[in-house]
Amino acid sequence: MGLIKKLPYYSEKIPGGAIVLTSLEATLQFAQAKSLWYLLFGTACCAIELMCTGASRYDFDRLGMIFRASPRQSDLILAAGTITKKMAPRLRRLYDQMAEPRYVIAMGGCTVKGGPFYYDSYAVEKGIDHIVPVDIYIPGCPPRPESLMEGCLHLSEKIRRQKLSDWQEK
Amino acid sequence: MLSIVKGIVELVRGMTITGKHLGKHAVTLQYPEEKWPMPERSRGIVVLLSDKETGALNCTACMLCMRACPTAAITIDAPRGEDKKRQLKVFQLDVGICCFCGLCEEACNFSAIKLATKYEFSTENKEDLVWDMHKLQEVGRDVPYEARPKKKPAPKPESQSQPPQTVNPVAAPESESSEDEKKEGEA
Amino acid sequence: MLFYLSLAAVLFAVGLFGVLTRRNTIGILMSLELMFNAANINFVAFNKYVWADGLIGQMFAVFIVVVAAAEAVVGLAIVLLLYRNWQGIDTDHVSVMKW
Amino acid sequence: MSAVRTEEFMVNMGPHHPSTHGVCRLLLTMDGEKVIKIEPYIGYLHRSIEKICENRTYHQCIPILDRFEYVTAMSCNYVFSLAAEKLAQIEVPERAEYLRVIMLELNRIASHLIFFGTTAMDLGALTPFLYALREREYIMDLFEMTCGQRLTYNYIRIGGVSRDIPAEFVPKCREAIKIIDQKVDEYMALLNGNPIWQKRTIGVGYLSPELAVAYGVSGPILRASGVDFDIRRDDPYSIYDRFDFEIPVRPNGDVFDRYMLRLDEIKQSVRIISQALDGLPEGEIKAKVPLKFKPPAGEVYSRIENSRGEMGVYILSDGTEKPVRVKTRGGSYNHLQVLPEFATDILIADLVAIFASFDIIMPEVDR
Amino acid sequence: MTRDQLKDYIGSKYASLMTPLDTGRFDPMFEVKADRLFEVSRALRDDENLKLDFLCNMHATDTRENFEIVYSIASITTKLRLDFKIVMPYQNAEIDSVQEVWPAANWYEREMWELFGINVKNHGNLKRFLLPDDWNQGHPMRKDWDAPDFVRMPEIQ
Amino acid sequence: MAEPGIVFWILAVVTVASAVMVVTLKNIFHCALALILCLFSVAGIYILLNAEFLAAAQVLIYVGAVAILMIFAIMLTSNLASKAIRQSNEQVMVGTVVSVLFCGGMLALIYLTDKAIVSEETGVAFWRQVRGTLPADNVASLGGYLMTKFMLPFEVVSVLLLAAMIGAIVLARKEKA
Amino acid sequence: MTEYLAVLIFIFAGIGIVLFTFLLSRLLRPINPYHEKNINYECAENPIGTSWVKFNNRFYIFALIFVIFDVEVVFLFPWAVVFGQLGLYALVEMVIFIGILFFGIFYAWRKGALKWV
Amino acid sequence: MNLIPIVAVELQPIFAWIYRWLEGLGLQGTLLTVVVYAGLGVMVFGVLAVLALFLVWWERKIAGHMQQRFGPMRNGWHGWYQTMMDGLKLLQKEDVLVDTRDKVVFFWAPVICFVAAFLAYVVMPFGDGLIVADLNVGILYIMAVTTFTVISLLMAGWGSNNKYALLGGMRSAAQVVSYEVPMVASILTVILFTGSLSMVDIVESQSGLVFNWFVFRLPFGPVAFMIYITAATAEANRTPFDIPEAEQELVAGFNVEYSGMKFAMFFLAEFVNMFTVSAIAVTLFFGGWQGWEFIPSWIWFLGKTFMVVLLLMLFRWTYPRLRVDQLMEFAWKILIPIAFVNLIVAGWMKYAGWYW
Ligand code: SF4
Ligand code: SF4
Ligand code: SF4
Repeated sequence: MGLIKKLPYYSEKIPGGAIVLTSLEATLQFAQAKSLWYLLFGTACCAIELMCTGASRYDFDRLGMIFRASPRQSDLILAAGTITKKMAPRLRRLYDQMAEPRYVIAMGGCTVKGGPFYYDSYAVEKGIDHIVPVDIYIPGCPPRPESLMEGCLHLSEKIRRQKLSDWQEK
Repeated sequence: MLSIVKGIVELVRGMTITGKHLGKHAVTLQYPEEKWPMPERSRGIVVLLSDKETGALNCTACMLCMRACPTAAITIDAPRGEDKKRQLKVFQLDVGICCFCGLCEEACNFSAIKLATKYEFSTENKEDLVWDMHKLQEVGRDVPYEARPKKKPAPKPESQSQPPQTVNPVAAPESESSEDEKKEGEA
Repeated sequence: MLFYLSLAAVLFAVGLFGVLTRRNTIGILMSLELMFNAANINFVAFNKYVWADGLIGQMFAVFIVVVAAAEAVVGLAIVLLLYRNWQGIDTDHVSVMKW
Repeated sequence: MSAVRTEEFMVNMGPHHPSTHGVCRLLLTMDGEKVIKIEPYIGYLHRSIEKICENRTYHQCIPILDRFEYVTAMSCNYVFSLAAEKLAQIEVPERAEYLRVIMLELNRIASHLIFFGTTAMDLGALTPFLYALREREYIMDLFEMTCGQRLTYNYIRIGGVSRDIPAEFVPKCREAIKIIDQKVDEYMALLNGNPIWQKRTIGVGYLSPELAVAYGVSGPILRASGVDFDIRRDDPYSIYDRFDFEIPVRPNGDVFDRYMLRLDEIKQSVRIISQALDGLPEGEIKAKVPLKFKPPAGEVYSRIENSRGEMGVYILSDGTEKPVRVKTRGGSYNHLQVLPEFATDILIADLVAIFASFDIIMPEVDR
Repeated sequence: MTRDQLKDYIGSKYASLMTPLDTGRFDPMFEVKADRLFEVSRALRDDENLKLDFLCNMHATDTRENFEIVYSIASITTKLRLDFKIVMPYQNAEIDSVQEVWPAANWYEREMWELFGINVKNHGNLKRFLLPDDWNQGHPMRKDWDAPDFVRMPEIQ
Repeated sequence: MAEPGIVFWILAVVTVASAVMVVTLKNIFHCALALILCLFSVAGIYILLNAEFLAAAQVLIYVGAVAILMIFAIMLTSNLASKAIRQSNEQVMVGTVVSVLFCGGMLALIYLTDKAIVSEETGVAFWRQVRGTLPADNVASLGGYLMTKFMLPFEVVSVLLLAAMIGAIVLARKEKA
Repeated sequence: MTEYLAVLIFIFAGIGIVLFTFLLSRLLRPINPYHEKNINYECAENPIGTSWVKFNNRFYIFALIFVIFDVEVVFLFPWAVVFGQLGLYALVEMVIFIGILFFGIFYAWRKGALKWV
Repeated sequence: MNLIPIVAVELQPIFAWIYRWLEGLGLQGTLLTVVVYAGLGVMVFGVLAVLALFLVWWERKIAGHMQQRFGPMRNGWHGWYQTMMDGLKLLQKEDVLVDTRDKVVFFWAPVICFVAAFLAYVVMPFGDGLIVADLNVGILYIMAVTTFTVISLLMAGWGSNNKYALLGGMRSAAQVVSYEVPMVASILTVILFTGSLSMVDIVESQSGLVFNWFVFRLPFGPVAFMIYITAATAEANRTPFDIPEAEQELVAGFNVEYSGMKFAMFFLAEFVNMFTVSAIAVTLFFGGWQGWEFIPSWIWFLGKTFMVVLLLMLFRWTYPRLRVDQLMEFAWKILIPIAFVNLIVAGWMKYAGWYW
């Protein structure tokens, strides 16, 4: 029953518990950081770059990232592409349906702030942070595959930095 | 029967093609350690260029880039000082809106704004993607650039429909010293 | 031996209960399978404990399995037929099968 | 067994589904494995590009329209520039025309490569997808070298192109098209003879020419149904009439033909490019177009042959800096419309194959 | 047929139905009365010399005074192309559906209905499809449309 | 004869419990799963009775084939999801009585026979005398039987199966509509 | 018989191991169910109706034939094992056996039962 | 009862020692057997887990290199602990339980799936004497227990109450009903020549040189092998027969609703199954653990098996996926007739003595 939530509490009671806790924390987060399976969620132009990143020249698999089609098995939404107001509830739904711990990378201007469609557009959601909590923002329109990979590595680092309680609460 | 054999032959042929690739070397470059060379025209992030010697911004607050920008990502606030010259106060670029089209670079007559070949700028906060002048300057510090040639491509002269402007670019390369900026206080 | 026979008896009774009470034709078929199995247990048990000289009992059991499978095939084909005619496979639809 | 009609159930395919290439939603009514009704729902990528363009100057429209059909953003650039040039009657320099043709055809190849990859992937073969993208990178390199972006080029401008090609472009381009030409043969060897591939594609998803024309289906899909129509030849634009190339036409109108036709087109594009590279003249790359471009009042509909069929732009100008109305037309819009016609007891796997063979790309539909 | 010939041909044959306009910049452009739309469409498609069987594009425009609905049609066999437009008042705009002539018109008309609020008679499937399902802010492509969260591009002086 | 070991008891309990589940559960899909479990444990019982081949055949045929077929058939049943569906008919009482009586009768019969029919020579029940020994290789000797003694039934089985198959096809075939 | 004990023990061991990993993961994982999360995944849309419908199973007839063939296959095993000792006699017998059943499959073929409808 | 022979020659001393130690603890009889088997079970699980992790990694590497990329690179040398990280991550993923699921079925499906895959290893001859229990119905036993896999997939499809999952489960059942028959028929050709169903006997009857392997020794051995490998690909749900989880059609097929450890179990079982079918192929056709003496037998076994696995991977990454009806028709109209004709021909050859 979510023993891990109480771990910090217990670890204080046992001598050396803190060390065990930190190393456990480190291991678990290391695993999380190194194995990010992303949800195939490309809506627009950025999705093509996402595809390119998965392709031979850049090769996402190198980072241990493979795509899963089902949100239940993925750890990360790579929101690649414009999120319109019509799509926003679906993005939220997908995010909701993911198993925790889960992360979101906003790839490209559209997901950061609406991108080129910020002004004058009646249909584009101006930033997906209104819909889902975003961990990493990657600027670009579309971001180069390298930027995307850099963003993913950034996320890895962020995961490794966080405390147990962070992702337990998320 | 023949078709089965043929089918098997074809299947094997397909497999040899993929199998052959097993032996080939990967075309992948391993990103964080190795990087693909970026063509120098590559449009990465937008930066503000500063003078190589003095370190001051080349920008003269002429607002051409702001006007050219299709997404209104650039915000410039340059109130005229008491001497009628524009003083660049705020130069803000919203990277989250910018579409990296390069129009601002083309519009700028002073080699002050450029799309540099940099791309690694992921952040954890959305606010970090609104870059102010200093950040833009910082990022653009080491970006190599050529000052605009004296003779510019065709569309420029019309740009502000103001004759003096054609003169300005000539002045631009010389605007090395920071005070020279004042010269460009037009429009 | 007695235990095996008793088990078979109980199994058979359960199957019988199922056959009598199930409304769904598939349920009836499943119960039938239970009864077949009970019979099989008997055969095999007798084979081991009474007439171990050879495998006649097991042979019978094998044939029973086969017959049961054939029965299931035909039975389920009938189920399909029933379904097609009544759009449902409950015995309620099949008044002729009521007694 | 077909007499057994069981309960129909509705399945959402999309908006988040690996094979709807983005965000199309198909509401399928299914009976067991069979699809008996298809209802496309679109709009998940409706970004109001047309509205945005109404508030931009002509020059600013181009980067926005890049996003209209990002797989062939060059075509978007071009079709808009073409319309604007027609409006203002601008003569485009020779060299610019050649560069445009080169870029358009390169982009067509890139787009067809994506088609090839995604189709193969949708039918279950994963490796061809990566091969196709690998070859596409050569083209991306060329584009990036020329205009600085990999996907949203903003290269073809009103009156010409934005920059001249760098010196190393021509040899690299020759090399790239040579590689691609060879690789296309390899793709064909990999898939064409494969009995599984043939089973999955031949005879699947027949689209009759009458239906195709009635629904405004255009481009490769139309030609795969045996209708010999290509805007490059039949309503010539740019300088396509100077090149010697064939328009592949295939009679069967099934998935296999649509797939083969595109591979054939890659080969033709390679031909066009190499001719264009040979004939590339020196000279200006851009006509004189003022930054405050104000075309005279009027309206124009320009159309070009894109890799997904007819791409058109309609501009209504009232003589000011900004267009009154920009209406874009993409081939996929019509192709998706014709999809429900296929719901004649096909299997879901066939639906995926048909959808893939249409090469529908959602921004073109939703805009 | 060249463009000029086409213009003349239509000018002579369908003079009563279609009036040539000179705003068209490239291909011939005509104006059609709204109530004759169906007739014209059918005639253009069935005319032996024209065979305009391919609807390239169709859309509405809001010119602030009235709606203009432009049909861009082409022919596969004769390779001709022409546009015609219908001008109609802003209020209660309504047109006939041309689906019977060009089935492709279906979605174009739906889109027109959705984004401009132009009613299409005999359409049969006027359902929302581009905008969110719960959209209730009117017809966004109209020029005077506005909404609380609609951010206009800042005008630069 | 040794008392049946713990394994027997495990299997017996599982068998009976799952059998009861087969006939009582509301959700017919669960019934099918229970049937699978039941048949599987019956296979275990076969193994205890030295019928390895039969056990394997049981699993192969019942679990691998018949059960799948049953599940397919279940998919045709209506309203599986609703819990309220009555899966048994009005004869529950009758059925219970009949089967309890039957069960009791059978058990009584078994134990009475065990007590009553005692062989003269050994003084134990008739069926407590094991005649002969089971052949070591189960499969081979079954094969031997099949090919020799049971040749006719064997071939007849093929005809039976053919008949079943053709019957099934005829029944399930597409109607001339 | 003791070898078969291994099977039983493996069953329990297998179940035990799986349950153990489940337990382990239960200790380590966050638990935070809420309504939206527990809606069926259907491409990010609300699922329309349940999926427990009358499912038109076109595999049905294949399954019917398969049962028959499975039974046949079961007979083939003992045959194959003793074949070495029995020789031609067994072969002929089996050819007849298979032949009779193949008649069935050809019947099915002819009747179009092997065609997907 | 003697448990010692069940362990490998190389490892015998260790096992003997453990055995004695257990005896020293006062265990004996059935209890001892139980403890030993349970220990073996855990050991096999360990081996399988390692194998599966390795196979996943290997598949990713093979796929990568086939596509001119690298595959996992950043966790250890060529990403060797990548899959461990994946496993560890799956361990801490939340277990999403759909509201409308069928609780019991949903829970047990992954368990059964894994156990079914696991059970096959009771009779898997990893090496000379390296077998848990040499059952006399060996190969038939494997056939029998692996049918539970399909039951579990059906359960998963049903239990999720998801249309994609249901379709996936149905498809997997359909696949099994079609491919089990040719598979068994091709196995029978081997049985004809061994006269025994026991795995050890099968391996031992192929002792000697390479040409004693059944794939060469059998008349039409390659045909039998081809039929087997086709059917086995289908049984292991791999492309071109991966329709139960066809990504582009059914999103993720039967496991679309599964997350965390439950999904991991399916994943593990999939790879274990792949290994199983390859190992059976090796046992039946490639002489199992037979090989030159100076290399330990289990290395032979693993090496050969990995070669077959490689073949399966090549299939997977090269071929498109068959459509479900084509898959069935292929099985019934091509594979089954060929398989049976092959069987009869093999019988004839065996009778006529046309083999060595
Ligand atoms: S950020 Fe740019 S490239 Fe990415 S989806 Fe938005 S418009 Fe397209
Ligand atoms: S156009 Fe150049 S000089 Fe003018 S404001 Fe922009 S950056 Fe500064
Ligand atoms: S690159 Fe384009 S969008 Fe970005 S600031 Fe410059 S003009 Fe604006």
